[in-house]
This record gives sequence, structure tokens and C-alpha cells, in this order.
Amino acid sequence: MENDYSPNIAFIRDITQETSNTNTYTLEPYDKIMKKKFSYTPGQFIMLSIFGIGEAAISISSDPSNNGFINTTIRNVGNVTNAIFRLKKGDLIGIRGPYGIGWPLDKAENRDILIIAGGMGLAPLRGVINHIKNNRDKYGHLEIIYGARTPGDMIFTYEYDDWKKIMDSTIHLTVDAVPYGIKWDYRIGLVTSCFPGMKTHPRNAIAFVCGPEIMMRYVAKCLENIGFNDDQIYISLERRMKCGIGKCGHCQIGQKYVCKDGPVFQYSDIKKFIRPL
Amino acid sequence: MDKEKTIEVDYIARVEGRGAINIDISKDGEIKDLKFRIYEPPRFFESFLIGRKYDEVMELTSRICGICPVAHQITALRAVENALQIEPSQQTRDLRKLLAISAHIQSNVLSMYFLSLPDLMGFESIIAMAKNHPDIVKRGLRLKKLGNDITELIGGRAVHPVTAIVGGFTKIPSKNKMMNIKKRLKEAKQDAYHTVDLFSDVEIPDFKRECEHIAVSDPNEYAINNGKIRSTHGLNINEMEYRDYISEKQVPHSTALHSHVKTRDSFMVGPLPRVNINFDQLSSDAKDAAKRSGFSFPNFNPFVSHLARAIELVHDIDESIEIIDRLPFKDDSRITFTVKAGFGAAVTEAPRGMLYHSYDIDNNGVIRGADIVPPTAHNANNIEKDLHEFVPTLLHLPIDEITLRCEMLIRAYDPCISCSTH
Amino acid sequence: MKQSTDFFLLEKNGIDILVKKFLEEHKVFGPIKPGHDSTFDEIKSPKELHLDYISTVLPPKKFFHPPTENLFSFELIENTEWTYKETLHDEKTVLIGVHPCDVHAILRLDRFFSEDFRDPYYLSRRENTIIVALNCIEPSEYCFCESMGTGPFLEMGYDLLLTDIGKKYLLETGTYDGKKLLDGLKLEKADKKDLYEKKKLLEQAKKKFKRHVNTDGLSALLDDDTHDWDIWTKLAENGYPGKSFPCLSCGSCSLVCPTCYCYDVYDVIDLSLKKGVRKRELDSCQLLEYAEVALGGNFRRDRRERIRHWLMCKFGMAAGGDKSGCVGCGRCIRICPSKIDITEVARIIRGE
Amino acid sequence: MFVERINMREKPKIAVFKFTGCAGCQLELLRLEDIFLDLLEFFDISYWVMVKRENQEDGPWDISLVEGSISTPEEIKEIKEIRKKSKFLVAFGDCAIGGCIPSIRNWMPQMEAETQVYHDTSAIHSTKVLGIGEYVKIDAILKGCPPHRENILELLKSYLLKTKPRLRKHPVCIECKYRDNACLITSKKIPCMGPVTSAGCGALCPSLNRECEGCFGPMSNPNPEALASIFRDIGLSEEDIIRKFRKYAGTSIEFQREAGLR
Ligand SMILES: Cc1cc2nc3c(=O)[nH]c(=O)nc-3n(C[C@H](O)[C@H](O)[C@H](O)COP(=O)(O)OP(=O)(O)OC[C@H]3O[C@@H](n4cnc5c(N)ncnc54)[C@H](O)[C@@H]3O)c2cc1C
Ligand code: SF4
Ligand code: SF4
Ligand code: SF4
Repeated sequence: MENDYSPNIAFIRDITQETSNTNTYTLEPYDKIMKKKFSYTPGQFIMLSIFGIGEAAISISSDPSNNGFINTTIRNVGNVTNAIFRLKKGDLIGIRGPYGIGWPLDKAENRDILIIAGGMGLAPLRGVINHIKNNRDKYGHLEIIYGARTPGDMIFTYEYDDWKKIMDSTIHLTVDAVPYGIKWDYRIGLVTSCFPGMKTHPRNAIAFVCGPEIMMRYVAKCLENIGFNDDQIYISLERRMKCGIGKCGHCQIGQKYVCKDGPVFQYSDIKKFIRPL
Repeated sequence: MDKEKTIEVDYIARVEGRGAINIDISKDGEIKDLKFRIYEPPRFFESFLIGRKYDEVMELTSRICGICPVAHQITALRAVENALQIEPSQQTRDLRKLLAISAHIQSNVLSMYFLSLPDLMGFESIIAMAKNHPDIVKRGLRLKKLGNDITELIGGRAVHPVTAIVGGFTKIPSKNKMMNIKKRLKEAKQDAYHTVDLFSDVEIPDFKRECEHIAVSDPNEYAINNGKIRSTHGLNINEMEYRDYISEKQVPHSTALHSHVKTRDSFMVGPLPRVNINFDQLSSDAKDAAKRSGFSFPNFNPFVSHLARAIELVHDIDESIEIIDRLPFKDDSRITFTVKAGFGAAVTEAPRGMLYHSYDIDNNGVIRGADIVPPTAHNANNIEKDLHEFVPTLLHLPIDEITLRCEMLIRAYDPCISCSTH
Repeated sequence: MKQSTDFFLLEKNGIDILVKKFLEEHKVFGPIKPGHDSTFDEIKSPKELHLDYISTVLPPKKFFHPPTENLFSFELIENTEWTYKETLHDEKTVLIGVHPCDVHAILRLDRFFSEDFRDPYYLSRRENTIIVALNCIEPSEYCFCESMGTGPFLEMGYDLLLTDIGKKYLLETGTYDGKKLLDGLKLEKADKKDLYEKKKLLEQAKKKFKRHVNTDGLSALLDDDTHDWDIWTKLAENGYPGKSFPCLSCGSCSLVCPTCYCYDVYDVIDLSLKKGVRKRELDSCQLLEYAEVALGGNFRRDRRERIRHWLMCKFGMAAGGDKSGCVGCGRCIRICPSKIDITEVARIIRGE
Repeated sequence: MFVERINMREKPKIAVFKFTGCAGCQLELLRLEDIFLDLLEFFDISYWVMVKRENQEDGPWDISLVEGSISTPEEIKEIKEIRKKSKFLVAFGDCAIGGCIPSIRNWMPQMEAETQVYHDTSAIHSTKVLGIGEYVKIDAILKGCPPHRENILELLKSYLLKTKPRLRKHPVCIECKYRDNACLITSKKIPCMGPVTSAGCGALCPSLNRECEGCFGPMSNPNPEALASIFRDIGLSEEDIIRKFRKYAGTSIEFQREAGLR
């Protein structure tokens, strides 16, 4: 019987430091067939596994055209992530997936796209941005609003220049605070403080939001205030997750499972289960 | 002797709890001052027990000591049962004896192998011994585990067991598991003989002091949980009469009170007094082992306590098997009784010697008075007296050696200091 | 797969013959004590079986989805080489004496564990188990299966089905596997009269229920976000005087529930750090840690959020049921030290 | 793929200390008989007066297991010293966490407790019985009277793995269910502390037909008030209820109120 709980093996091909506690890992499945078969959409996630410690759900941060290589961007916050941080280039890691439902790129075709990310929330959206970059003609205006606590907490900084060059796009960067002595040419304030300068009009737009839950709630509310319908907003939820395949129950929200009905949800579907502001 | 000598140990190692030795010896070899100082903070069990319920006593007093919780539990239970005039079943008495014996095995092995053997073999600890004498260390661990496992099987847990209650047990262990234990006990007999050999062969100081030895004693069995209080100096009393004959006094350098027989002197309790007084009740294999050891009993060298423990180990295994063989495994344990006011006292043999508990209970089953005298409170006074006679025999040795010998004497008693300052 | 049904009659002591037959090639499990607090356990001889039980502490889910189990073991051989071994169980098993509510619960778990992704641990056990169900003539004071459409008599989900029709048992076959189990036994055929007797008993049993739930629209009511948080605060923190005490968050309700499946996964490794197992263990949404995430986050920190979640799951669609995750077995009512009664809560939600 | 031992130049040094307590926790550590010798392979036990005569007195220690509560001014000084020399300080057992059984006396005037036992109280310098956390920062706690040896092991392993140990804080009821026990409260009206007590013992007592007395201290987010009302309902008097909570963890924030405030 096929066993979805048993991890496959992947090599760590590359490690890029993003911030003081965040790295991006480039993984390559060990098994050639799996490598070929491994297809995903941005927003899906995998379960990374280390024997003796456990598993963690991690979003795929690359875009699907990345041919057999998988990027994951991981923040060191606990047991598994810490153990992953102790691995080196060339080491092996357990991997299962991809799981879940990613961003609705098909529904987004021919529409303007508003991407709002906070902190680590940019990880699952990076694939979307790069996908749009590579398939520019399929989508309308692209607007990215990215906020982090400080400039040092921003991830994928090395790609911003590329993103800025994307045709018909706008990018806003903002931070909560700038530590003394750090140079910062962009905005200071919450992501929503970028709204007044926003180019996207709700009429033919779709919004992809990912970040800490409290930020997403607030952003969603502000989007509704400026005319977005709750079915135009998609958010990627995080919940505790033990199996990734809809069996352990931990990620339930209302009657949905974040792991298989999400993690990307249409806001209208889950609005009422999120703790009120 | 030409110099003044000071012997000081601030925190005696390889005993339970916090005690110290301070000895000043004058130029002419006279002991100016000698203290076995117990500075373990007292916990005032006798005070806070007041106001608690009779059925909590076994659970609470268990926490007097992590090494001999079983002894406190059984003594407390028996004292309460005496107050309430409850007579537990034969099976309960047998299981309690087995429980107590298992605690003796565990504690005696701990004392012999872990706490004292390193001295006798020239190591600082059993950890240090592990490399050179793995077989001995493993034997010690094996025997200790056997004792603990029996306690756990009957009591649910080795440290602070939970099943013994007033009148019986909450659960009777399964026969299957007991049979498995019996098998292990049989196998352990060899280990026990090796232990006797080991402790007959190691060199111990040649020292003798003929103090009064007291033990609980019963003509029909090797007494642990029940019996009369008997001594080498003619004491022969019931447990209810304890306070008529034995009193305690506070000394300034010790948080443990000192005991003595009224109108007489300090006394010794523990494995050596037990073997001395109850030699006839030992199993025949234990008697044979004692005879083969080359030591004669009664014996008044406190260092022979180790050997006494080893001999008891042989007996404990024999008696455990005997008890297992006669256990009916009936579910008879929870008996009904009425709570009424009364006073009850009980003495038992804890691994380190005689233990006394007594309680005053009111009509609602609430404790109104508690009196507890653990073995080390009985012995503390006597240890000091031993040291007084022992130290002068050591004066030709360097200070380090004298210090070590003094510690060894104390460890021969295997004091449980937390108990003594309950 | 449903087969044509055969009907037999079995003397009361005929059960012994059945059990003996089962024991020839199967492990047999069934209730081992009479009364409410029975447990399903292994039966080595017919004497141990107690079909006169009322309910068990843990439901039969413990066989398919045990409180703790190993998923796989791993061992490091050399620096970079390791072995890895799955722990699947496929012993041939017969479960005897399962009540209708519990059979329905198993059916729900079957669906839950095989939809989307298949759970090989549950399914390999399940596929090797034959269920001999037992209809309920005498519902207990806690039961409300009738309201949930899961009892007191069974129409599906069994391999064999027993009904106590007075002096004898009526024995019905449900599947080919069940029928095959009876091969070689000389059994008396039942006739119309016996089937009529069964029908009569069913009608009588239906009237004996003391607890009822009206499930109509309940799920939608719970789904409604404008719904009164006051109810949850009372359940969790104040209690309903005379009815229930505040919730203890002890998790007992979900652990005894035959349709609760939530589990935690963790690794255990030995001191040498060279070999270990990945395990899973039943978990409960009533526990604080259940929704805890890294850096101190928690998605359901308040007791009221947790109890609300449980009831949404039980009366909602999350638990593998279409209409309800509850099958009306009454276990959570009986086990709750705070006397929280799911049927009462349903009434409160409906504003009755 | 496989967890690796943290690369340590030396074996981590363990120290075991005893304050006001019964040595039961140390004994439970010794209860690891089966793997005691393995333990020595991975750890250097550098201070443990009950077991060793030569003790490294001045640290620093990687893991300090502190048994016992603080009940004298000297002990306050000592625990502060130990804190300075310890990298990872563990409150080892209920006494170190909050005073355990001896803390029952915190509810009586200290002088009254002393005169019950001693003629001359001038030589006695005891204070109220408090956990070590009252005086120093602690890095981890091992609940239980005594803590279960498996939990001790889990903590030590997690040190080697550099992980958070998996020490459950949910109620005993969960473990009670794992063992398929009938509930003592609901089926026999026996006042069990399980619903507010932290797991870790494997529901030892209920599995042996007796109520949990709460020796693992409060669980995470307990509802003691609710349990007290249940106890009242099954016939316990107010004094009985106070006695229940004023036992292993009466001084804890969670149980304080039901124990009859300090
Ligand atoms: C769909 C999804 C996508 C995610 N994507 C990323 C990502 O791209 N990068 C990243 O750094 N993190 C991501 N996370 C969060 C990440 O899974 C947790 O931070 C991680 O599980 C923590 O594991 P740990 O063992 O290091 O922490 P510990 O705190 O030691 O956690 C132990 C266990 O708790 C659970 N857990 C704890 N925190 C979380 C959490 N926040 N979410 C889910 N389960 C949790 C896990 O089951 C984990 O095994 C994602 C989470 C989800 C659900
Ligand atoms: S919710 Fe309660 S009554 Fe319903 S199936 Fe679960 S345990 Fe039984
Ligand atoms: S017996 Fe105690 S621990 Fe077990 S379920 Fe009942 S209340 Fe909880
Ligand atoms: S059941 Fe309760 S009293 Fe018994 S060991 Fe466990 S926590 Fe302690």
C-alpha cells in the first residue's frame, strides 16, 4: 500500500542566507522519477522531515518552471527548522508532497494582480511573482506590496531589482522600523500605509495576501473598505500541521482543512472562522 | 601526636541528605569537640500533618524520604489502622511484607554498592568504578533494579508508590507478572551470594563498641512490618509502649533530634542489630551464608553492617519467593471500616532500622497529633558516640585518612538525613 | 459490498460455537465486562466475551486507530546510511459485539481515512477485520443514536449481525466475508416469524430513548458567525447551573468519541541518537497545545474557542460525516466530569 | 535526513543538587538502571554528592538538576551561586518547582510549626517553603513527585539534540483514556485530580483503581474552579477541597485560589 507518511529523500543543493534567521534551501529529489514527476503550483507546500526530530510544513518558494529543483525559505523557529539549519550543502533531507491548493493562477489570468506580503509571507508568493514574470502576457497589472519588521528582515532582496523590471508593475517596500544607522530609501509603516499610493483598481483585480494572521485580517478589512469583494481576496493560512494530508486534524479551520482545502483560501470561505479583530 | 588536628567535612558525600563532621583533637590526642552535624533544613511533617485526613497520611509521609518511602507508608498505615482498630487481611499483610522487602533490597543494594563499596575498593564513586569493575557495577544495578521493579509491580511506582491504602491495596498485582518476578528472584540468588562474598572479603576497620542494639522482632518471622521492640540490653516492649521507653532531645548542632533509651544511653538500629537480634529467623541459606562469611554474630563492629545487609539480601530473596508462593491473588483488599477517634502507634524496620509513627485521630478522621521517629534520628546520637571511640584509634594516620575513615563509619550506618529532619 | 442476506437462528450458547470458530483463524476482540465501563479486548475463549455490555470506555476505533502507534522505525547504520521500516499491521481479526452506533462511526472513519489521501495504517487494519455487530434492544440513558440515524438497529456496515430476539439470537449475514466465516457450521434457518419479532423489537427499542437531538439545520446554525459567543463562554467558563459545570478542557470527550481521529506525530529516538521511531498519538482539540504553533502562537487559546470547535466538528461536516460527526453513542456525555451533555448543548444552540 | 548529535568538544557536564526535599527525584534518576552506564558515555556527571565523593565544586555545569525547595536563608544564597555557575538550570521535581508536600506548612505560622517539633526554636532558621524559581531564573522544569524517569531522559536527550523536550502538559485524563480506564469521577464519584493535573505519569493512579492526587502539578490552562465545584457536587466539604489543592502544588498560581490563597 502506498504510504503517504513515508518521506522521500532530497539533496540540499544550495543554501542562501536571506536574513539572520532565514535561509533559502534549494532541494533536488534524490529519485530521478520523483524529480521528473514533482510538479507544483506556487502556494503549495511540502513536509520536510528529519528522522529523530520530526516534520515541518514549508511552502515552496520557487516557481514551477524551476525544473526539478525546489526552493524553500525557512525561518529558524523551533525543533525541525533548527535541525534543518544545522544541515549543510550536499546533506539529505526527507521530503513529502507537494500538498495543498496553491494560488489560483488560472483565475487570475487577464486580471490585475495585487500581491500583499508580510515578513515570511513573501515566500509562497515569490513563485507567483516569478511565474508572472515568465508569463507576462497572461496577466494584467502587477502590484507588489511587501512589508517586514526591519530592512534586515526582508527576504529575496536580491530579486527586487529583477521584479522592478517586470513590465507594467509597481512595487512598494515598507518596514515597521529602521534601526539606527541603517540606510532605507523606502517607506516606514504598515503594509496598509501603501494603500493610498496603490495603482490597482478593485474592478478587475485579484488580491493575494500572505503574512501573519493578524496582518492578513487587517489587510483584508482594508481591501474590503476600498472596494474589493471578499471573493476577490485570497489569503494563505497557517495552522499547526502534523500530517499535511488532511488526517491529523490540527489545521482545521471551521470545517475546512488548511492542508488540503488550503492553505490558499478565498477569503469569503473562511472569513467567519478567523478570530475577529 | 604533636599538632592539633581538625577534621572537617562540610557536606558528607554518598549519604542521603546534608550532614557534616567537625572534630577538634588536641595536641595530646584528646577529643576536644566532636559533632556529627545535621544541617538539613527540617520540613515539619509533624506540624503540617495536623489538620490532614487519616487516609492521606501514607501519601504525605511517603515524601519524608525518597529512598524509603515504602517504610513510611507502611508504618503510617499501620499506625492509622491501630488507631482505627482495623485488621487487614493476610494477603494484605503478605503483600505489604513483600513490598517492604523489595524496598529493603533496593535500599540495601544502594547502600552497599553505590554508597559504601567505592570506599572499600578505593574509588571515589560507583561511576569511577564502572570502568575497572563493570561486572560488580552491573550486578549492583541489576539487584537494585530487581528491588525497584518489585516495588513498582506492587506499588505502581518505585519512588513514592501509590497502591497501599488504609486496610489494603487499591490493586492486586497480576499473578503472571509475579511469576516473572519469582523467576528473576531465583536468578538473583547467585548475585546475592556474590554480594556476601564481596563484603566478607573487603577489608573493614577493626573496631568494636558494644552499644545497645534495638530491632523489631518476632519469633515466627524475620520481622520487618510487625513485631515487638527488642534489644541486646533486655528491652522487650510493644509498639504502643514506645514512648514509655524511648525519648528524644534536641541538640544545638543538629536539626535531627537525638534519641536514647530512657534511663540508659544511645542505641543502634539497622541491619546489624536486626541480624544480631533476629539471627534465628533468617532463612537457612542466609544463615549458612553468614556462617561462611567468617564473621560471628552477634557482632558489634558497625562496619559489619555492610555484611549484614548482604546476608539480609539472601534472606530477602528467599522470603520473597516464599510469599509469592503463598499469595492467593484474591481481590479482597478494600475493606470497609468506620472512622472514629483514637490513638495508634506502629514500629517497623525501615532499611536503615527501626521507624516509629504515631497519630492522634479525631472523630472525623482528622489528624490531631503526629509523632515520627525515623531510623537516622534513632542513630544520630549513637553515630557520634561511635566516632568518639573510633577517632582515637586513627590518630596515627594522616588527616585525609582519618577523615575518610570517619565518613566510612557514618556511611556504614547509611544515614538518611532527610528522614531524620522530616 | 452487500451480498444477499442469509438469516439464521442461534441458541444463546451458540455464540460460544461462533467464537470458537472465529478463533481458529483470527484474533478475536470483543467487550470483556458487563455494564457501562466495559472495554474491547482480546478474547481467547468464549467465556471472556460479554455481549451484555452497555458501552465501552474507548470505542472500537482503538483497533484501527490506536491511542498510540508506530508509523515507522529508522536506524542509522553508518555515518550516512540508514534503514527505514514501516510498521503496518494486517492480522486477520474479528471484532464481535459492536453496537450500531460504533459501526456507523467506523464507516465514517473508513471514509475519512480513505478519501483524498489513504491512511495505510488505519486501512490495513480495517481491511483485515471482520465486524460482527450486535443490535441494541435496550438503549442506555445516554444513547441518542436514533436521532442521528445510526441505530438502534443496523442496516449496513456489518459482516455479520446479531439481534437478541428473546430465547435466541437472530444471525444475519452482511457480506461474503461474513458468510464465509460461517462455513462448516450447522445453523438453523430463521423464518418470517423471527424477522417479524426483530421488527417488533426495533419499534419497541426506538421508544426507549431518553435523549434526543434535532439535527435539522444545526450545522448551519453553528456555521453562522453571528452566532452567540455567549453560549461558548458559558459552557467554558461559567457552566449552566443545574445542568453542567464549566468545561475542564480535559479532552476526555474527544478521546472516547468513536469518530474523533485527531492525532499528534512525534519522533522518539534512543540515547545513542542512532535509532528511533516516528509515532502518532491521539490528540484532542480541547487541549491548549493542540493549536499551538512556533513562537508562542496559538489559534485557539481560549477554552470557549476550543469547545466551540469541538461541537462544530461533531455537528458539522469535518469528521467524515455528511450531516454530522456524531453518531449518538453517548460516550462523551457519560465521561464528562463536568456533565456537559452534547444533546443539551444542541438544544441551547437552537435556543430551545 | 538523520538527526545529528550536537557537536560538543566535551561531554556535557551534569550536576545534581539537593535542597529541602526527600531525594526521591535523585532516586528516580538512579532508576535509569538499564541505561545508567550508557548515560555515563554521553554525559559527565561532575557534581552529585549523594553518589560521588569527588565533586567538581565550582562549575560551570551544562545541566544542573536541582531537587528540593528553598526553605532557609542559606539555601537562597546557595541557589543563587548555583545559578551563576549553571548554563541550563532545571527545577527537578515538584519541590523545586513550588515546594510540593512540605509547602503545606506555608499555611501555618512558621513559629507554630517549629514549636511542634523543637524545644529551642532559636537554632532553627526555616522560612516558608518556595520553589527555586522564586529566587533564580529556571530554564526548564521536570514535573512530578517524582518526575517520571522517561521524562528525565527526554530532557537529557533533548539537550544532546538541541531541541525542546516533548514534555506533555495536558491533563492526566488523556493518559487515562489511552489506558481505556473508566473515569473514577463519573462512574464512582471518586474525587480525582486528573482533570487539572499535568500528564507525565501515564495515569498511574487511576490505572491502579485510585484517584490521581495531583503529584505532577497543574496542567496547562487548568480549570480548578470547575473541578472544585464538581468535588462539591460529589460530596466533598470545603475543607476536603482545600486539602486536595493544598498538596503538591498549593502555592502554584493555578491552584492558589482553591488551596485557600496564601
Ligand atoms: C502551509 C504552511 C506553510 C508554511 N510555510 C513556511 C515557510 O515557507 N517557511 C517557514 O519558515 N515556515 C513555514 N511554515 C511554518 C512552519 O511549518 C513552522 O514554523 C514549523 O512547523 C515549525 O516547526 P519546528 O519544528 O521548527 O517548530 P516547533 O515549534 O518545534 O514545532 C513543533 C511542531 O509544531 C507544529 N508547528 C509549530 N509551529 C507551526 C506553524 N507555524 N505552522 C504549522 N505547524 C506548526 C509542527 O507540526 C511542528 O512539527 C508553514 C506552515 C504551514 C502550515
Ligand atoms: S460526540 Fe459524543 S455522543 Fe457523539 S459520537 Fe462522539 S462521543 Fe458519541
Ligand atoms: S479517572 Fe481521573 S484522570 Fe481518569 S478520566 Fe476520570 S478524572 Fe480524568
Ligand atoms: S495519577 Fe496523579 S497522583 Fe498518580 S502519579 Fe499521576 S499525577 Fe501523580
